[in-house]
Amino acid sequence: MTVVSSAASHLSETVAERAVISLRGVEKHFPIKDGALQRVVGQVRAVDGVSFAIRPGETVGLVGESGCGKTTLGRCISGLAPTTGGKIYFRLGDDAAARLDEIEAIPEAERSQDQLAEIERIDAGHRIDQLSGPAWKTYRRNCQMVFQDSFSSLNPRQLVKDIVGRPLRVYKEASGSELTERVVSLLESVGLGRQHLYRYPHQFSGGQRQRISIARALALDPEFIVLDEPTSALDVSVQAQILNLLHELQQERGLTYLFISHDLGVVRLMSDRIAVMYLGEVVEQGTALELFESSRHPYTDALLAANPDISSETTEMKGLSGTVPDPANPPEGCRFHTRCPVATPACGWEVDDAVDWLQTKETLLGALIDVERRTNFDATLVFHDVDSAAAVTTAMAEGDIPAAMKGALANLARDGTKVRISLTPVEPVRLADVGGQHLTSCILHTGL
Amino acid sequence: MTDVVGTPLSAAPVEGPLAVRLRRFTDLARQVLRNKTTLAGLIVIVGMVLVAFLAPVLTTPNVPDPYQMPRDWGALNEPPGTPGHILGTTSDGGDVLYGIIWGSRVSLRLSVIVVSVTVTIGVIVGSLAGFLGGKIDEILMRIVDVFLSIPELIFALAIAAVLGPSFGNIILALSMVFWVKYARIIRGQIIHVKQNEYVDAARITGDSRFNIFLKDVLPNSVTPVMVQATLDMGSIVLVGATLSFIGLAEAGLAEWGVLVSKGQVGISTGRWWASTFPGLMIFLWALAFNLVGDGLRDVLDPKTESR
Amino acid sequence: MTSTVDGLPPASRPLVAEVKDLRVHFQAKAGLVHAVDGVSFEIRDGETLGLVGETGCGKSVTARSFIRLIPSPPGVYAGGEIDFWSSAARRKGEGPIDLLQIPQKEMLEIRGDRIAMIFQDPGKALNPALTIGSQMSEVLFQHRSQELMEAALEEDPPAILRRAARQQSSALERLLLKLPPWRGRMRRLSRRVDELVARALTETQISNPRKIMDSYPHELSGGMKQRVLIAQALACNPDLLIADEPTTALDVTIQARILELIAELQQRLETSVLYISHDLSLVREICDRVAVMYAGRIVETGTTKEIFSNPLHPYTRGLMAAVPSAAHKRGELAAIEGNVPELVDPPPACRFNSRCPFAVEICRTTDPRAIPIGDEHSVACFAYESGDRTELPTLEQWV
Amino acid sequence: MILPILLIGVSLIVFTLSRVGGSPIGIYLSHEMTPDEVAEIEERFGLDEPLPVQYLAWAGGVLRGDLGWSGVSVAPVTQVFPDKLAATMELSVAAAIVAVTLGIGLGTFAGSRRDRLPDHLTRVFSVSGASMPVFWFAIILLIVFWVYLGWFPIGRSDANTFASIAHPTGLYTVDSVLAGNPAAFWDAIWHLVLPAITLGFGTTAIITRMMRSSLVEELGEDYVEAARAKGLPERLVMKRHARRNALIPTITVIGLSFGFLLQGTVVVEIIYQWPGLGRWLADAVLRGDQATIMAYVLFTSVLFLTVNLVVDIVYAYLDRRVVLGA
Repeated sequence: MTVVSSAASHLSETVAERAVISLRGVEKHFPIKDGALQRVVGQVRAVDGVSFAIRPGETVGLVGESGCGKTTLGRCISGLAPTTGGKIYFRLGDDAAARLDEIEAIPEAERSQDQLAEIERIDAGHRIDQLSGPAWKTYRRNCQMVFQDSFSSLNPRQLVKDIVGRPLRVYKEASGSELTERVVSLLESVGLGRQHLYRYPHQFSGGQRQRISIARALALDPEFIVLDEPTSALDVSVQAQILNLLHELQQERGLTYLFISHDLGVVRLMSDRIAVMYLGEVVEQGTALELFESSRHPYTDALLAANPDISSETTEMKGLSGTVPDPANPPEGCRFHTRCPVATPACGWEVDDAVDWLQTKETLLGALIDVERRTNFDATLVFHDVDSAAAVTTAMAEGDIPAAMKGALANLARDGTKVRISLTPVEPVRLADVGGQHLTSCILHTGL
Repeated sequence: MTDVVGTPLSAAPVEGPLAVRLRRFTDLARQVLRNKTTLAGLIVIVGMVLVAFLAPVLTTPNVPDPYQMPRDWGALNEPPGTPGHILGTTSDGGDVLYGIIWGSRVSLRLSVIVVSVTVTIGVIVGSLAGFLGGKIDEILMRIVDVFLSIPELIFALAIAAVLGPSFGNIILALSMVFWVKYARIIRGQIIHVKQNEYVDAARITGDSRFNIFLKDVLPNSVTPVMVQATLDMGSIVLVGATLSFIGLAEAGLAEWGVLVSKGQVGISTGRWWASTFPGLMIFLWALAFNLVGDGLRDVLDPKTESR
Repeated sequence: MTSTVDGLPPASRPLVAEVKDLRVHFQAKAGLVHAVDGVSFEIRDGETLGLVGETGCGKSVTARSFIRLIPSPPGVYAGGEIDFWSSAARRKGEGPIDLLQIPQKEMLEIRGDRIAMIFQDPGKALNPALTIGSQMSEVLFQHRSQELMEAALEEDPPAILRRAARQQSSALERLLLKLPPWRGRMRRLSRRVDELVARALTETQISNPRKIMDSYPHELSGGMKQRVLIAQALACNPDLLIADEPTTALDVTIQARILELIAELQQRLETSVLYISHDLSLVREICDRVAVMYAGRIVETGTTKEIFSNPLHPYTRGLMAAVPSAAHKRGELAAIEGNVPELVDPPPACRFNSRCPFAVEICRTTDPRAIPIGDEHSVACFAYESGDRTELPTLEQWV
Repeated sequence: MILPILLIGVSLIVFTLSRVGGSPIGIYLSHEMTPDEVAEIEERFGLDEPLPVQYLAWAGGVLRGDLGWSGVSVAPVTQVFPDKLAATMELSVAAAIVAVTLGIGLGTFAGSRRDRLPDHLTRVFSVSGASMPVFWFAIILLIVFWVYLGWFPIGRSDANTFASIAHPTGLYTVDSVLAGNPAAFWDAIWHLVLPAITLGFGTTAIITRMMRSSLVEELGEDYVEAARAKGLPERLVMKRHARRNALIPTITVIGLSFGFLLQGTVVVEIIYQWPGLGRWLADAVLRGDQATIMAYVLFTSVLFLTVNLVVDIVYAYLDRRVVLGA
């Protein structure tokens, strides 16, 4: 839990003595069901232990490729999806956060009654899945969301006035002509007007629909808005309009944003701080400037290299090999090691990597019959015939496999058609500070 | 590739909410009626419904029960064109035209009752299953599956046979069988609609589950039910008439299926009319509702052409 | 990545295709939609031409017109021509053919053989019910049946086998082909095709082609599917490759790999590429020349260097300023206000006039023409019409 | 996996119906019996036991092949069943063959010529098929082709022809082929034409419609465009890509429309005097013969479920994305 402490305490850059949202080891696992009885056979670890805090008035960018868990995390924060582990706090004071850090540093069994009660008290007041009554209402009103797809996020059978005015109606803030006027002023604040009150969503262009979504999110004058890819479905010229609008609204109303996007250029422009996600985990986080000027994680480097900047002339685009691994069975050690161009033997090489390597050797893969797994680092590969087993052993021993994997290979022994491989086991990587509130999980930088 | 964007919004005059909703409706209606076959179907329906309503005016009602065929024992097996019996008579002197006119009343009653009952049950069951999900969904859908395992006519026939021959029992039997389809349709729709982000957006506003269901989920789920109900207005008469043809209605009822059954005996001796005309009415009735249902689907629900 | 074919500078290379005043209209309820409305550009041998524009500007319709993939109705080729010089024709010194005029049979011979296409969404461009191998072999059977027969069969194979190699077998023949005496030869034929398919897959750096060939599309990742589609497109070594936003559906790190791959293959096979994209920064990376489209027309063409260092058309300038970059301050992106105009029976005018901050009277009443600015640059804007060249305000002033 | 649940559910429904509809032993009772005699019969049939016990006893009987006594045929149900089943199967299979081939053919024809004349004509055909009362259509065909033109006979076969060959399978077309008797074969076919057309019409309409709409949908898919871009001629694009994939959803509809076909046999068999299960059922309905009705319902459901199970397997074979049992 030290990760949590470092994350939470280091993010107290701004002077305010509370965060808007604090994540402490948040997990969201989806069960995989199979068979007629729908038995749970595994877990997709969409979000797997994420901790950071969002301070009042700032924009935190959450960036990553599809399937990395950023949207799921956004849905957890906005209360749409229940978490399966960890805690999300709303308006958690810094002193309370510090107390939590202290108590959680103590092993669970050794905590005193008082300490447990204290956690319980803090949770009851701030943890979003334990809020009720007025506290829940305050959270609900102050945490709004704008979705990616403006087609599906507006009810096609409601008029703009009903869509934008709905939050006001739910909280009985206004009715009748007052409601209409409030809606008009909301529409005007997003660049629409009175003439749009009685229209259906389908009568608007994509950009205009996104403005309606924003107006709805603003209706209750919230403190915090989750922006889930708000401009990914738009053309650049319209995207520019919306991004400008969002910035303007933030200046006027002192809004706090979580800006989720796969587009580095957009995130860089909009965010004060950025967290980079890969396969359910945050691999690096820091200020926008830090991250872009001196990134400390090869995955961030890869994203930057793959995303040319239009203003610079001489960038060479570079991609990553391989595909994102299955989030139901994430790699050991650093989850990025399977695609990492600078992976070392200590990055978490495991049996699955060896099997994946066999995939590229077509003739040998066909001969593989079974994998007898002792741990993720130690297994026996059973082959169809002795020749294949021998060929694999030679290939592995003579460095046909990636150099880093070879470095991790602790033992390689063949017995007839069986090849036993064992690799050096490693611990899971952790986020650690590398100075200036810049956190990374890459062992090349953390030295852990 | 074919997205040609944008009506210039500022150009249109500002309309009030009522006018906008009304125009949405009239636009839809105009779109539906632009199709000539739909229009033809609608005209046939209007005609038949008029006949049903005007039956006591168009004919002299039989006493004591106008739904029983009057018997003219002096005119058995008269061919069409006979004075007083324009469409001929049956083997026991029933006037075919009278049967057709009062039969439309019977059919209208049958389809309206069965469709409204089955839609109500179906929508309630389907909504519970689709919106609540989980175990309730599981149980309700297994029941629905069991009901769907028996071909619907056979099922209705068995129920009606058990209840005893009467047209009321046919109505009851059909109501017990036909709701299943709607439950299934509405559940599927709801599960689909629930995934839309506007439902999430409504949850974020903090609205109650029930309100979300009522404002966001249900209104966006009912279109296929409306289409199916229109089609069923026709097919229920088809199935009902089949049951009465087999002999599950009261004998002598002025109902199209009963009349076809009655006339069937005479065809080998060339007396074609007593079956042909009432059967034609069943066909027209079903055809008209099928045409209108298709037209509605093309406009309201173009993605799901048929299932 | 400016490629040099025969060491010639881009301007003097021979033409592969020349589009002249292309017009493609669609019949809609509201009227005739002028989706492509007088588009002219040229593609030179071995170059990559980027066709950029936003949603609905007609770039995809233009690209599909090369192989006449526009469904008709509602689409109509309302005018213009697309001249095409195949490598064989050029070797023989023959003139171009007009792709819009040639008979359907010739068009079928060109599709997939001389002009190939890769699509935006690799997930949808593969038939979910057929294996990768069988889908790829279709191209080879279609365009290489003669070579296949020569390589795998005897001198003069019986008609039933010839028909099989051309995919013309009837159901009965397919049944017969499973029996001796044809079965063995049929197997030789399909083995030969499999070899070619495997080779094509290997070209796109797929390390386990045999396994991929036996897979169904849903078993592959998006990046892998796009590789398969590229392999399929390049299987017959086409003269022109049309890439319609081939990486839009992919993640950036995968996108970069796919682009590297296309570039590498293009260099090796000396294929010309028409690259359709909405992403300016991508186009800048990979294209030799760029044509910018807006609302059915080309507003500006030029070498990538020219266009990006000296954009002339107000739309091009606005578009570039709207892309977030390191140079931007938050809240100061240049947004082009307003929306794309309706293209139903449009009057003569510059299509951009309603959104252009510099529009004057003539922009609203007259179609602009392409004005050459230097050797390798032309722009369709009245601001550059008169001799005295009332220059537009600079890019910086846009914001 | 769901199949047992459905079978149990159906049997429960059938059992309930047979208990609701008055006494299941009505067929054995007569007015002259004393209450004691009635009670004795009730006891013999276990009617004094609680309902769950009765159900288990009944279900056990069904599993052992005891479907009760058919009052209509004055014989045990299981004894009269096979002959009637053969007659009905011959008719429904013939109708299904007509419906599937014609439906897929017409659907493809219309779908590939969307919004042109053939499409409109096919639509007229399929809408009429869906609106046609089967019994009336049968009568009209009879009036025209039997009464006036005299082209086709009614009934199942000519009496002399029937007597001339052996009937090991009960399917007369098959029997005549086995007997090597072309005259008997033609007789069987001749008798089959009208009922099969009548029965198949509605199903053809359903299949045509589904095939057309799914073909139209497939033709709009990207991979069809991609197939064209490969240079494949339209014939191959249609055959290997569009039609093949359009068949996948159509297969499901074919399975479901088999129910439509089965229920159609009831009236078709009445009108064409076809000695099959449907006519048997109609007789039973008129005479209140519960055992026969319930046996029929049970059998039809099992058959319907089996057909749909087969359809699911075919579906999974055609569409590799589907995993069976999930």
